[in-house]
Amino acid sequence: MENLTNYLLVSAVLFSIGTIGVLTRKNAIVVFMCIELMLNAVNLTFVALSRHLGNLDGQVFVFFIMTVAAAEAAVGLALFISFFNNRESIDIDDANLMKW
Amino acid sequence: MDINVAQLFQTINLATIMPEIILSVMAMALLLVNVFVPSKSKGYLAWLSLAGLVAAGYTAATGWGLNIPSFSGSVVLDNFAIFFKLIFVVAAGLTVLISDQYMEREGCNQGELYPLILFTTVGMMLMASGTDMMTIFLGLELMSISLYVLAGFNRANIKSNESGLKYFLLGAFSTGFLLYGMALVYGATGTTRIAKIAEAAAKMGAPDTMLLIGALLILTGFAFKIAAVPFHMWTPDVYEGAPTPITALMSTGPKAAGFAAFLRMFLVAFPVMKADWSDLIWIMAVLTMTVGNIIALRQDNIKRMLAYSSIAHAGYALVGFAAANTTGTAGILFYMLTYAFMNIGAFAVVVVLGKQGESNGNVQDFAGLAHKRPALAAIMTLFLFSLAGIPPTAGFIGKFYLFSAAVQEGYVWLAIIGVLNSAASVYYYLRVMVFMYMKPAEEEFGWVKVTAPITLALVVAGVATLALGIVPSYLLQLAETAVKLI
Amino acid sequence: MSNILSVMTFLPILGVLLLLFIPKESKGALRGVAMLTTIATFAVSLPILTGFQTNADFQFVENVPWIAAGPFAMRYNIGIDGISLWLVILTTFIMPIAVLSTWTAVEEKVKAYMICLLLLETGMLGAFISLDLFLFYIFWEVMLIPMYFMIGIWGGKNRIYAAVKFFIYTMVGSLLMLVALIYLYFLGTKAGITDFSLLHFFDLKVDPATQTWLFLAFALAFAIKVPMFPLHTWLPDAHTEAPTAGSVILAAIMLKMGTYGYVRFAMPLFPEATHQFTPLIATLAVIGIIYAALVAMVQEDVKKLVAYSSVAHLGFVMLGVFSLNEQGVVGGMLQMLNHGVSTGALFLIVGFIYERRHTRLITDFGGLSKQMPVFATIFMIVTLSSVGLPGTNGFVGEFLILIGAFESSLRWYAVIASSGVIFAAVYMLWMFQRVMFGELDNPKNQVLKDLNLREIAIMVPLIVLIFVMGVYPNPFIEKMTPSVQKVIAKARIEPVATAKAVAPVTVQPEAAPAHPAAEKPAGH
Amino acid sequence: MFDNVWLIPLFPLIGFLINGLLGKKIKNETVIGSIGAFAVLCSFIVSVMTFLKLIGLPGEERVVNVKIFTWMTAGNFNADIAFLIDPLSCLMLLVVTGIGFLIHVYSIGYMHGEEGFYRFFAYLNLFVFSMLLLVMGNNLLLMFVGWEGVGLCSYLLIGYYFHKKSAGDAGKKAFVMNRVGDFGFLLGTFALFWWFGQNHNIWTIQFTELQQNAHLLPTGGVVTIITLCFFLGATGKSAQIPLYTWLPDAMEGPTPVSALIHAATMVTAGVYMIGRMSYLFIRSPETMMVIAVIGGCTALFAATIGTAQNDIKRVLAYSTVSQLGYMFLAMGVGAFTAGVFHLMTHAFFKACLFLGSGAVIHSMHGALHHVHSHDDAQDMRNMGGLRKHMPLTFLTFLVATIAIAGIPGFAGFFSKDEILWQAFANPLHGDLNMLLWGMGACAALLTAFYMFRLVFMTFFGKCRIKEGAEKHLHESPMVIVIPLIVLALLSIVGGYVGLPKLIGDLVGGIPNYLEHYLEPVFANANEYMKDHAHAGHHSHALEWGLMGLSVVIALVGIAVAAMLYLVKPDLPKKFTSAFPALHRAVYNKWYIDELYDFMIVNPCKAMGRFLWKGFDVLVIDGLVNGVAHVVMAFGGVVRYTQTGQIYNYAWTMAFGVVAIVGYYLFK
Amino acid sequence: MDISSVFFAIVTIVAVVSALLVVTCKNPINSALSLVLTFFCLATYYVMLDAPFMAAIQIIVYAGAIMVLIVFTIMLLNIRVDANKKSAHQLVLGSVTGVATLLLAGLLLTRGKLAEPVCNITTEMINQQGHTQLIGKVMFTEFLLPFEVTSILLLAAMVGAVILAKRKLS
Repeated sequence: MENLTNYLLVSAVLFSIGTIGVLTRKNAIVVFMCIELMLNAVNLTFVALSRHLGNLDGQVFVFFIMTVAAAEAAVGLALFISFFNNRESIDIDDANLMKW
Repeated sequence: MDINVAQLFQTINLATIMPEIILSVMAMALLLVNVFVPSKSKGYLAWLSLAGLVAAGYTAATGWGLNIPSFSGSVVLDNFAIFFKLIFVVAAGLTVLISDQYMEREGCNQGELYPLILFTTVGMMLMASGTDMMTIFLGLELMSISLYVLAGFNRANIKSNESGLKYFLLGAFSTGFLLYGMALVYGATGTTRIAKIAEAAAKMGAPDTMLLIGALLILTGFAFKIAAVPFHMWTPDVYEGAPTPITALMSTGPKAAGFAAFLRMFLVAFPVMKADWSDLIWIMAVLTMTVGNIIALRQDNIKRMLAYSSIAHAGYALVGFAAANTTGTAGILFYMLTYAFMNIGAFAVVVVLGKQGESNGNVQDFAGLAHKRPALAAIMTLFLFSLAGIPPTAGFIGKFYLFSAAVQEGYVWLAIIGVLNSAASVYYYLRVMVFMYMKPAEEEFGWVKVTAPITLALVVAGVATLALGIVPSYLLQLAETAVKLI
Repeated sequence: MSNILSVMTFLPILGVLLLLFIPKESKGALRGVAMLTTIATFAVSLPILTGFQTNADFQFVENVPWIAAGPFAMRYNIGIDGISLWLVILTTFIMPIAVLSTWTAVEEKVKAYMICLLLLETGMLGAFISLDLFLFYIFWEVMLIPMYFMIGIWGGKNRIYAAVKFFIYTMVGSLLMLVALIYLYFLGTKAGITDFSLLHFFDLKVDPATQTWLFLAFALAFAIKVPMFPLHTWLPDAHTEAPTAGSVILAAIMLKMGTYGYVRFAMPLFPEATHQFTPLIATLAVIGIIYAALVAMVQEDVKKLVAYSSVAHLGFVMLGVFSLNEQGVVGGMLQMLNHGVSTGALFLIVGFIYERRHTRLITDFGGLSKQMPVFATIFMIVTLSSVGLPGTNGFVGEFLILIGAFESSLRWYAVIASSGVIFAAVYMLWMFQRVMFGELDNPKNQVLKDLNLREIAIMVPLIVLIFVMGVYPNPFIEKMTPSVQKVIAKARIEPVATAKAVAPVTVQPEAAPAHPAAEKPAGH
Repeated sequence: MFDNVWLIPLFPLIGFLINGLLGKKIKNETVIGSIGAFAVLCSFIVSVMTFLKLIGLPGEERVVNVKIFTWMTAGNFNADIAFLIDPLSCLMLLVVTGIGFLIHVYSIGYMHGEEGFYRFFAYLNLFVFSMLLLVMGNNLLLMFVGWEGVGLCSYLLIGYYFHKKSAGDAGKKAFVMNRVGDFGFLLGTFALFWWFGQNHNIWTIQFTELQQNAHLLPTGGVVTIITLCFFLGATGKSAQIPLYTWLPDAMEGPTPVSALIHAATMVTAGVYMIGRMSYLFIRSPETMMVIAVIGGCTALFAATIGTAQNDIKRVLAYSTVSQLGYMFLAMGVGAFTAGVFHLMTHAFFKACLFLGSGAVIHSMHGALHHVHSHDDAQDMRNMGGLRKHMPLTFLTFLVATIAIAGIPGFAGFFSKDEILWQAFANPLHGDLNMLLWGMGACAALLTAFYMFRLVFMTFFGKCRIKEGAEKHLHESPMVIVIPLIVLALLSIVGGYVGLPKLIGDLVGGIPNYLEHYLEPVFANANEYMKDHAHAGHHSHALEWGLMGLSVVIALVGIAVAAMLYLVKPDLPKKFTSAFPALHRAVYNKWYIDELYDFMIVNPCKAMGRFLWKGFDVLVIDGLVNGVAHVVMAFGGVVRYTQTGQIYNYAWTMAFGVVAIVGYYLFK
Repeated sequence: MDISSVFFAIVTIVAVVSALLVVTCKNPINSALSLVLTFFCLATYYVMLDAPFMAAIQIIVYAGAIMVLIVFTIMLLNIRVDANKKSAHQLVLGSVTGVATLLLAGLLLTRGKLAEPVCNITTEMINQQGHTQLIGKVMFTEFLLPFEVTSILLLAAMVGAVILAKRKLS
């Protein structure tokens, strides 16, 4: 079995890439995908830790995270569509009506 | 490894989650009723939801003092949870009462609103009851996902869309950090059960970096939910755009739920690291109060103003958290309850005064209200004074306990900053009153109609705000009892 | 009747409830009910006056648990002693006058106005009789609300600014006091105190360093309310903008909250700090006296002038109170009452002419004496009382204050403050002269009507009091003396020769030179 | 036995209340005037009875305190409403109520037809009441009540013609200047009370008790401070340098007021006060010197101004200031009896002069009114030759003038000469005595000059009144004339109660009744003086010589006046054109008012304006509002962090996380 | 370096590169496809970590359901190219923050201390009983409640999605 730390490092890398994506991308769907990437990174951490600890709680957690991710995807994409219907755009820059 | 079903069921006590069950069943029933009862008016759904909420609240209340863990320790119905559940019931109950008129006016009166409100309430309740990170996480997500929908509920309104979008993206983003934190805590302790985390943490002696950072990341996740600086940025925009009743709910219920989970995690699981996180919360409290208040000074849109004020109120509550003593935590509980009353009360008035398309929501539009509608202005005044923390209202007693807690723990400066903030906040609350009372009426406020549910909401909120300011003893004692068990 | 204090305090609330049921169109009924309520309150307060035993104890005490949660226990603990007695009576006395003064001045939103007045009365009475620190704070804040509305709704042009300034200014101070209060409470809990009762805290020994901070917090709140230089700037604005009754109440009663706060709370609770800060406060008081007088002298608005005169007068009160001997404190207390009567009357007078002319600029007037002789007489009497002419109430207070201060370590302050009597004459008489004397050259002034019966009825009780208190102040002094002695005993930290028993006024052998070091002139 | 003395002030008080409250309703002038006069008459009668009772007592029992009720007690401070009946106060009672009554009677005629007639009598009664309190008060505080009360009445009566701006100004000026004095009085009271209490545990402000304990007082030092404070009070009330300028202005009031308040009674309160506390003042040589010098200077200084005034009342006003200076000179040289003596005689003749001038003005005014002239009825340049039209007035006026000029046989001579002699011969001031005497003598010269100038300009020569008005001049009614006659008689005989020992011995051992009578009052001071100062021995010849000299001086003054204003009426004009600057300066009262305006009044106003606009509004309020503005501005800036951009919000959150985690990792 | 390490390295490279592509691709579709690739890599990791059940649902839920939904939405909304006109400061700040996150995570991992393995689940157990069964046991005993909550969660999400994405109200 590969060293736990490597998995955790990979997960950290993926998490960071996801963060960068959230912070730099403009398209709401891409941003959402980046968030999914972050969640996946967390999942990897969980599974790796679960494996290391020899207890399955972490994997159960991952299962729930996936469920939540699915639910979020459904709601999120519905929100995007709703937003798009009004604004003809899915750029988060265009979500700027309310400020200050 | 065989599953001993009998043993499994011994750990399950449905009474523990009876409020959640009632609300879930009610929500589903409402979904069906909404489909099968053809009625233009959806007002009856509000009353049904209210019935469900009251039932859930009553059920929860009957469990007072029993302290039943269930589902092999992933959930508990203790006084702490019950107190918060009552807060949620109040928040959701008042929200459903003020929703119908608003949704009718905005033309988005869909029956699904009420089930979603109930679902989000279930989520909050689970957050308060959860003794396992997973339960808390799922409760949080159930609450959030329903709220994302609710925030964007007024599909025809651009602001509502934007509000939903922002809330969703930022909420999901913060979930990432929260989960990462939970993962680290899991890694550091090998469990997701709060009680076991506490055991493991206590065993470590000196707090481990992994555990500490995990806790801090969890803190940021909750800080997002309670809108603490610097995780507050979503609040004004989302509050402004969301349908007003939903804003009312968002500013009270989820905030309280956030505090519930926050408190339970930190006071039960991480008390050993108190020295580390209480400083952080100290700073966050100061920043949160200050930023919220000084930006609120410059707002014209009343919803946005109340949003910033809501940030500030989170800051006050964090003062109690920083103190982290019984007075402080009980103060938070009490404050969240009173905040639910007074803030939703204020939003109810905003709802009543609003015009179609979310217009008429500026402070200036309140001009002369007192001359045309004195009762409405008077009750708004009561809520605003309570928000400002002026006796004899509930808001004052709440703040008094929070700041007292800080003083008790020796955080005198925190209390001083808190009261100075309070004083500054008076300005923008007064500003509303200035417009209501001291400016001539530009309109006749002819469209303003106070329907029966809203009247009920206003009366309940008003009476509670005043009563909790004059005779708060009983509820304070309850809050005290509630926080002693964790 | 054992709960007479509660009845008195909350009677106005009953009036408010009654008012709520009267339609807002029937102004007469609204005014009548408000008037009756205030008179009834006054009537209820009279048995308190007559039943008051001349001793230092708190009387008519009611003490029941109120809030008990967490580390706190607040009690509904009220009572009255010689210090609060007169202020309570003053309040109940002034209120009917205030109501009557608005009979025709306020035509709009009469209902709300009367409600504000009555709420204000409850707030003020409550603050004076509270013996529980927390309860006191509640009433202290509650007072602000109706006053804020009175200024803001029925005020003049700049009313909103004034109202908000008044509210926030006062709020800042009192919130800091709240923190100090909490801090004090926790200090007390360490010493075994279990509730907010003031009497318990009197016995609490607080170490001097802590006292400094606590005193500062309390003092700030009270200083703003007094108001002391340089925290006074809200007052001219508030006074100028407030409607007549508002100004009257503000001047006559609310400002006394500040000085009362010092006597009741700040000084006995923190004697070392009181001692430490006496020079500072006395300095500010004296600066206030001179400064306010100079500023008052050049005011163009009568009301503002009177407002600044309030600052000066309360400077005297502070000086007296902080001289910490019987003369000074009694004088201070007396001056509070005097100021209530005379300045209240002055504001009423300003209200009368404002109601007629809708201006308060001094230059708009002149020669009114000719047109309004009764008014002129009353105005003159009140002016003289404000100036502190012997025979009127103003003199007794001022004199006792000055002699008290002179006897204490504040000797040189007293000397400077005494010059305030000159300035008082200058600005008051100059104003009086410009308003009342000279040619009646403004055509608008030539048609002014003299005071009507109602207005005279408002003023007569005040005028009578002005003379009664000036000629025979002893009954007032007697009732407060034991309580004052008690306060002084608490607030003094070292025995001083002047605190000795009343000396026999006979020839003393020359070999009795009592020269305690403490009585050296304060070197400033 | 003096239980009924409270009646004395009570009557005028009742009179005041009746006239003040009901006067407007009564309307009938005779009734109002009678009430006022009757009230004072009653007081006078009781005063006389009291006086008689008092002199029936043996000398040492002639000091009686009568307590009415306790006024205030606070700590060790106690003040009663209580009266002190002693020779001095009794004398004053007689003067006040006696002259007061006469002037009340006079006023009934003089004020006839004036608007607010009732007001006048009410004030006048109030004045008498206050003056009686001042005189009778047995403690400093009660005296102060009267002290301020008379000031108030003075203010009210000066401002009687309130529609005239000058009247209002004058009233205010009088009150404020008096207040400056009162400030001193108060301080003196405080200091005295405190000193006795502090050092001897005697907490009192009662005169008799203070006198009993006077021996405890040191010489000089603190007593100097205390007495200087009191003296400041006296300068205010009695119009001495530097606080004299209000008195000439006070002539804006009706003439009876000038007579009663600004000549006979109120202005002498300072003298009375010093007399009352002679035991205190005598213990401070420095203060005594200051008093003497200021008295002398005032006497001289005011006299110079008096020579150049054209307003008949102003001349009399400066004359009053000057005569008051004499009294202070007397007090300052320790001649308390002489001072009080002059107080009394001055009250007679000056009241007579004022009332006489009032009669003249009254007549002039009527005459000018007839011809619709707006000429000043008080300007002596418009008068002349009035003796033909108003013989009785002229006669009484002349008697009083002779009295003030110091012609032997008349009241003024005895008192003035006594003062001059004491100034010369007193044991207190050493070398300064010559100077004091010199100033007094010069003042006497000038007094004689300007008084006769007045007489000549008014009653002699050609009638300069507007054409056609002369025939309307006529003698005043009896109600005016009778008081004049009484006062003129008093101006003659009044002096004989205090014959100088020299003359008394000469004419067969007539004792100095007054000195004897006042003995108990000044005993303490005199004893002290005897113990502490040694008078040089002066021969009778010297005394006679000086007496003669003063007579000569008076005659010279009269002669010069006659020369300038009777014989060669164009000389004065030549004189003034020869020294225009001097004349202008004298005519404008040495520009003292302007100096005060420049030095005190205007700076105060400027200061007030600066403090208000500059400090109050700008600095303090600026700070207060500044804090608010800064917070608001800060809010205005911080709100722009809320850009509405999601990435911004997300970044903030991420940054928050990084910062927090980073901090704890690197901690 | 054994085979598994090499394999791990390859998967890691693919995972990181595809993740980077998610972030950098201008076209959302490309991003989405890259993300799918990342998901597969993660599934591989799960297999390597003896969690085949997790790998399976990773593919089914993520790659199968979520990504299809995302791609479907992208198509529906007809967005092609992300006209990335992001300002430089945003890129810099975002990247810096992201890198900082990474560094901190790295630092944490070097410093942090993990709990001791409990080892009640061993590779042998997984091989013997099957991963799914083990997961099932835990999920339906200890985590029964959260599991039930997910049903509510999904219902709520479903209702919400329906409400929001419904055809426009008239």
